Amino acid sequence: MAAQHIVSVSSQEEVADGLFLLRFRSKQIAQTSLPGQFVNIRTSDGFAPFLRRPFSISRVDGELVEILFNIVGAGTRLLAEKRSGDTLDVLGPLGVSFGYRGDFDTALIVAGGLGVAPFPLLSSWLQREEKQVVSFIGARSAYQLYRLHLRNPQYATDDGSTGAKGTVVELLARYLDNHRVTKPRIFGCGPTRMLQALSDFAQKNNMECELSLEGDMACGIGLCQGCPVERVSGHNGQKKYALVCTEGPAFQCRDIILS
Amino acid sequence: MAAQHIVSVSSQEEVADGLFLLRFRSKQIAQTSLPGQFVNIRTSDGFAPFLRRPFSISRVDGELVEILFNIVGAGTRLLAEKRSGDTLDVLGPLGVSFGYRGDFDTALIVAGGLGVAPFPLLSSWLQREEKQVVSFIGARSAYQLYRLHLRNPQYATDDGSTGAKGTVVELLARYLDNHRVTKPRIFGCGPTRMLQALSDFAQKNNMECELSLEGDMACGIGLCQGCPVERVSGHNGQKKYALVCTEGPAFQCRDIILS
Amino acid sequence: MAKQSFKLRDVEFNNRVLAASGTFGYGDEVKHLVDVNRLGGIVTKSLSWKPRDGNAPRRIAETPAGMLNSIGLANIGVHNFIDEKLPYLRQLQTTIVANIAASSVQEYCDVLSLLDTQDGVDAFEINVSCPNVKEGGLSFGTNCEMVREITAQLRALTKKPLILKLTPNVTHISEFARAVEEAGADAVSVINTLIGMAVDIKTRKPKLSTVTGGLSGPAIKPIALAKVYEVAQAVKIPVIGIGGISTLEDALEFLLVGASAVQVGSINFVDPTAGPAIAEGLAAYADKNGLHDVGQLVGAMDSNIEFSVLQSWL
Amino acid sequence: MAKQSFKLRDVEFNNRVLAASGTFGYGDEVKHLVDVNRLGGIVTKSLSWKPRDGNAPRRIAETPAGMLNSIGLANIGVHNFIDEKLPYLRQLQTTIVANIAASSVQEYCDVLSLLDTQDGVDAFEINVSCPNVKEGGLSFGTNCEMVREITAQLRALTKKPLILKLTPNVTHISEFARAVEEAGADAVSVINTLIGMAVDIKTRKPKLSTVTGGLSGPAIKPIALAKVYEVAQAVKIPVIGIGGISTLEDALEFLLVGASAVQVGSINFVDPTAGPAIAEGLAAYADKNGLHDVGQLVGAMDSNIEFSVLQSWL
Ligand SMILES: Cc1cc2nc3c(=O)[nH]c(=O)nc-3n(C[C@H](O)[C@H](O)[C@H](O)COP(=O)(O)OP(=O)(O)OC[C@H]3O[C@@H](n4cnc5c(N)ncnc54)[C@H](O)[C@@H]3O)c2cc1C
Ligand SMILES: Cc1cc2nc3c(=O)[nH]c(=O)nc-3n(C[C@H](O)[C@H](O)[C@H](O)COP(=O)(O)OP(=O)(O)OC[C@H]3O[C@@H](n4cnc5c(N)ncnc54)[C@H](O)[C@@H]3O)c2cc1C
Ligand SMILES: Cc1cc2nc3c(=O)[nH]c(=O)nc-3n(C[C@H](O)[C@H](O)[C@H](O)COP(=O)(O)O)c2cc1C
Ligand SMILES: Cc1cc2nc3c(=O)[nH]c(=O)nc-3n(C[C@H](O)[C@H](O)[C@H](O)COP(=O)(O)O)c2cc1C
Ligand code: FES
Ligand code: FES
Repeated sequence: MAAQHIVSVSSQEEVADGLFLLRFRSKQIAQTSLPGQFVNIRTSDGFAPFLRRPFSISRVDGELVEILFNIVGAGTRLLAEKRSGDTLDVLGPLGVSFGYRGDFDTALIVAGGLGVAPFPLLSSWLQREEKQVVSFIGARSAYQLYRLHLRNPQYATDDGSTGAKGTVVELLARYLDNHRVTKPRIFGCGPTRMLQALSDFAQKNNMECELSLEGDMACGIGLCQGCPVERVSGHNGQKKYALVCTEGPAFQCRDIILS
Repeated sequence: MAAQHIVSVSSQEEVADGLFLLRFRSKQIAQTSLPGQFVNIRTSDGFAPFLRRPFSISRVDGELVEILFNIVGAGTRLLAEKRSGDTLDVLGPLGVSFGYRGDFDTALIVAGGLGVAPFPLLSSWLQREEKQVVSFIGARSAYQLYRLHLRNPQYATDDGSTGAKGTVVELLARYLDNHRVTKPRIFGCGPTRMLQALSDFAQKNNMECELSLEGDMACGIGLCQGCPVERVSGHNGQKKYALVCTEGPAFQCRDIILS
Repeated sequence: MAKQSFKLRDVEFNNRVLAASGTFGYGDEVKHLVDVNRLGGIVTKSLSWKPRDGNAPRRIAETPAGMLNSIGLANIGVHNFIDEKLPYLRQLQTTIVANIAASSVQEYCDVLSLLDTQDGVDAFEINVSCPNVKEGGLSFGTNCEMVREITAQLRALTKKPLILKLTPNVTHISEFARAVEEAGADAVSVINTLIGMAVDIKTRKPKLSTVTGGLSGPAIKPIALAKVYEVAQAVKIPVIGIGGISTLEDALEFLLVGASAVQVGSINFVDPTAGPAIAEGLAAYADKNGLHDVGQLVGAMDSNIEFSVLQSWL
Repeated sequence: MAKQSFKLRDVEFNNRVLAASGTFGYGDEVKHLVDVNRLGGIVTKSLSWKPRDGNAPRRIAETPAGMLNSIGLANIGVHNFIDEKLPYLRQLQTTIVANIAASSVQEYCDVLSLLDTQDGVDAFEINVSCPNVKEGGLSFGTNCEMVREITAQLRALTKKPLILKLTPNVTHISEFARAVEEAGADAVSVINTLIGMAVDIKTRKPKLSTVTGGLSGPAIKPIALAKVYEVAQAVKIPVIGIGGISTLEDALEFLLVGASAVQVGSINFVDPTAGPAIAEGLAAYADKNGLHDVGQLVGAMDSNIEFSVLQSWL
């Protein structure tokens, strides 16, 4: 269950150019995290920045929790400066997990850029559930790809410097043309434009598809109403918006309208 | 002449409990600083805190400049975290120096608490001028006293844990009762209450006395008018206030009214 | 141990630190993270007659030491509140203040009348920073006579404590405070958010879907403190101080300038335990300073300058 | 290289970044630290007829991402300005805007008339955030008719660009902007400081000797941006944006919402080279974006929502 933890950083690595892997020790978070959930981290004990920063729980290793991030602004810059032994104020695990259980045989993981973050954890859970997993990983160029704990990884880069040239959704489409997959379920995370393309593809081929969203968040715990995503009208009652932090970040693509 | 310098920290030591000595390399500041002048340091490249923080130039050693400080709030806390190799944005040297030259034989240095900061530099200049120097150093208790580069140091602590028990001004008075001092000039720096007592003592015994003041500053360079000290009316033209940053921090005690 | 509680009419608050409207949901979202009974009270998200979806994304933008929001008063509506939230709130040991928003004077009256009959609703806070549809969406809160009128009508409908929450986006907030005091309000909450905006340089679009939004957080604390001081000098009814309060020191500043209680808002998003921590800090501070009642700090600022000259020669 | 200069009447400014009044002294204090000719202009400290000592200490208090000041318009007076400062300013290659403060309409007129005859004074900015002695010290700036009157009288006295600097401490700043536009002002500067205060917990005294003071710095940027947007939508004369501008991005935000130029204030205390750096940043940004004139950014925000609805449902 979500709680506020003062944890100690156990390691900080720049695993690829501009891509940071931070590990912190938290038995509770490690043991209770479900794939697709996130933590909300206070990057400064002052007010610069004021708000916490949300990060997907990328992987769990014993009592260690891993997050994967790149430097966007003030908060991630401060986070990248954390060193082993520093303490961190972490709220989590938060949010609704991916549907890693249930009626499907093959998980098709589709990640764009930093969207890979939540999938190492998902893969390990899919493994326990004895699901087939194929991972499609897209990035702007090779330097951003770092070998993750993902099964059957297929790579796509905008410049073709690694794997196929083009988008990861095109890569997925080609794969499905050439391979027979039984009872697939797509799991997607990445930039909105990519999620949009993935959602269109999945619905056109009416495949099950879950997307993990990133919206601006003030609280991450349902207090501020600041993180709405539009629902497909009529669907799930008549509320127009769902909250990404408490009703997501993982959603069925057919339930939501990406903007 | 005052300039904005991006300097590199060369060392940071906690020389006494809660007392920090930071050294940075700046040929220009080292070579142009006069005793009593200060530097205005940006402790964060963000806005927390927003304003620079002023510190007396404590000592100069080749191209190294030393400041001595204790942790008061956010700015000094950040400053204490600086490590060798970190860069620092420093404006200086700023302000008007002590009257280290001129018609006196014996310099009586009177420092309360962190007021010791500017005196190592002053002492070295007095040495060149071949002045006699006696240093009176007061602190709340022994742990705050750290052996400075001061000549003929006499100590006073509130609790008597080191040197005489009582205030540093009492210590000075006793010293003058028992010693014959020719053509003295007092140089004082410390908490306002102590400066007040010192000023009263000097004027009662009409001795020359210069005080270095610490007022809140926004800019340190005469732009904001934020650092006034009241003048003795009539004195030095009819302006009611002087600016501590550009007309001080060193003042003749008879020219100003401490509040 | 110093007395912490205070009263509005016959309603007692455990202590002088409440959770501000819209920053603590309906009190149940964080029950696992914080013991809400350690708060002096919980002010609910603003409730309107019908559920409100709220504004389109983007609703939040961070700013230096603060944040902008344009939630659009998204709320479940007063009926769902009574059915889904009140049963939980009713059994808490803290005071429940229902905050009401509306787009017409009638709607204010309807929502309050319905809630007034509900056991578990201890007091009302009226959010007048809402658009008056009759006036083409201009905020009720910037029209002094309108705020007086709302107060008078609501006063006639309830014997429970009636708190008017004032907007800072006016020239003389004390005029509004006097008006609601005359119209029978039991207290005023000062302040709601300040109008602000931010632009995304990359897209050249406003960061918020509504262009402007409400600024809150530590950045506005000095403004809020001045408004609370102005109001506390102008009226006799208690003032509840709000605006950027994040630490014990912040809360002390507000009490010293004349706030009888405070509300913590945006800081809840960063640390939902801030409210109880501040409440306990106040009690400890009072003890350390030999006070028998935290209330002795209210208006205890040491100053002989009254407000009138305060706008001079900035 | 994109065009950087802009004009008010026939007075040309090198670029669209000026140093704000009271944050850059008289331009000579920092001549060794920064090449002031790289600024679009220098707005002087407010000048009154007689020298003013200013307020007693303490005049400055830091706040989250900002600062409070109660300098009290300490200045050397218009005569000393002409004798001691103007000779230096006159020979600069940047535009000199004399900012005027006064405690009566007559004093505004006297100071302006005297300066109008002076070679080297290129334009005027009128600070109306001053107490009107006739009105018991209430600020001119919060009285719309008074601001209109001051503008009209000063307009009659000068052919040089006349800029009215508005206070944000009013309900509808656009009413004031319209009034001064009608009265003949060539431009408006938006905004002056917001009223704020801070209390020293240890002494329980206000941090500033005047209790309240003016809040400035990054903390107020979102408020200033909203005020500039409101005014730019309301008037046709140029708007000069002021408030917390510290970086190129900040300046871009103000241009995008409709500011024709900006002034940098408090950031000068932290980095007196910020103004020129921002000016050069704007030129580089324009080039990178294929603009032939920085002015093409003015009002270029991509939004179709006009101001009226902006106060809704915060
Ligand atoms: C549920 C969730 C999971 C996330 N997981 C990861 C992850 O595993 N790895 C990773 O690198 N990033 C992740 N992000 C994005 C990450 O939170 C932002 O990159 C980060 O907040 C940027 O903060 P900053 O201060 O460095 O940047 P700034 O630009 O200074 O942030 C300014 C504001 O924008 C918000 N913001 C900026 N970018 C984003 C974004 N993409 N999504 C949400 N808010 C944003 C910040 O919260 C802040 O309020 C996730 C976001 C969400 C909502
Ligand atoms: C000319 C001059 C020389 C100084 N020399 C030294 C020195 O050599 N060593 C040293 O330890 N301190 C010195 N000080 C005091 C030092 O500047 C403050 O301790 C420091 O600014 C505190 O900053 P902070 O953020 O840690 O504390 P905070 O309390 O967070 O500072 C808050 C605000 O108060 C101001 N402030 C707080 N205390 C003081 C003070 N005593 N004087 C002036 N402004 C203050 C800060 O500038 C800031 O604006 C000097 C001050 C001046 C004016
Ligand atoms: C996200 C958010 C939502 C808010 N919603 C409401 C609301 O529904 N009703 C209300 O009266 N005030 C609302 N407020 C205003 C707060 O109650 C408070 O008055 C304001 O945020 C200033 O306090 P702070 O700086 O501590 O946040 C909201 C504030 C925020 C930040
Ligand atoms: C210390 C200080 C002194 C100021 N003095 C004046 C003044 O004399 N006249 C004036 O019109 N504005 C004065 N201002 C207001 C600024 O010009 C500017 O409008 C305000 O600070 C907002 O801009 P900023 O946030 O960039 O500082 C002063 C501001 C500060 C901080
Ligand atoms: S981030 Fe606050 S409700 Fe989702
Ligand atoms: S600190 Fe700005 S003038 Fe002295």
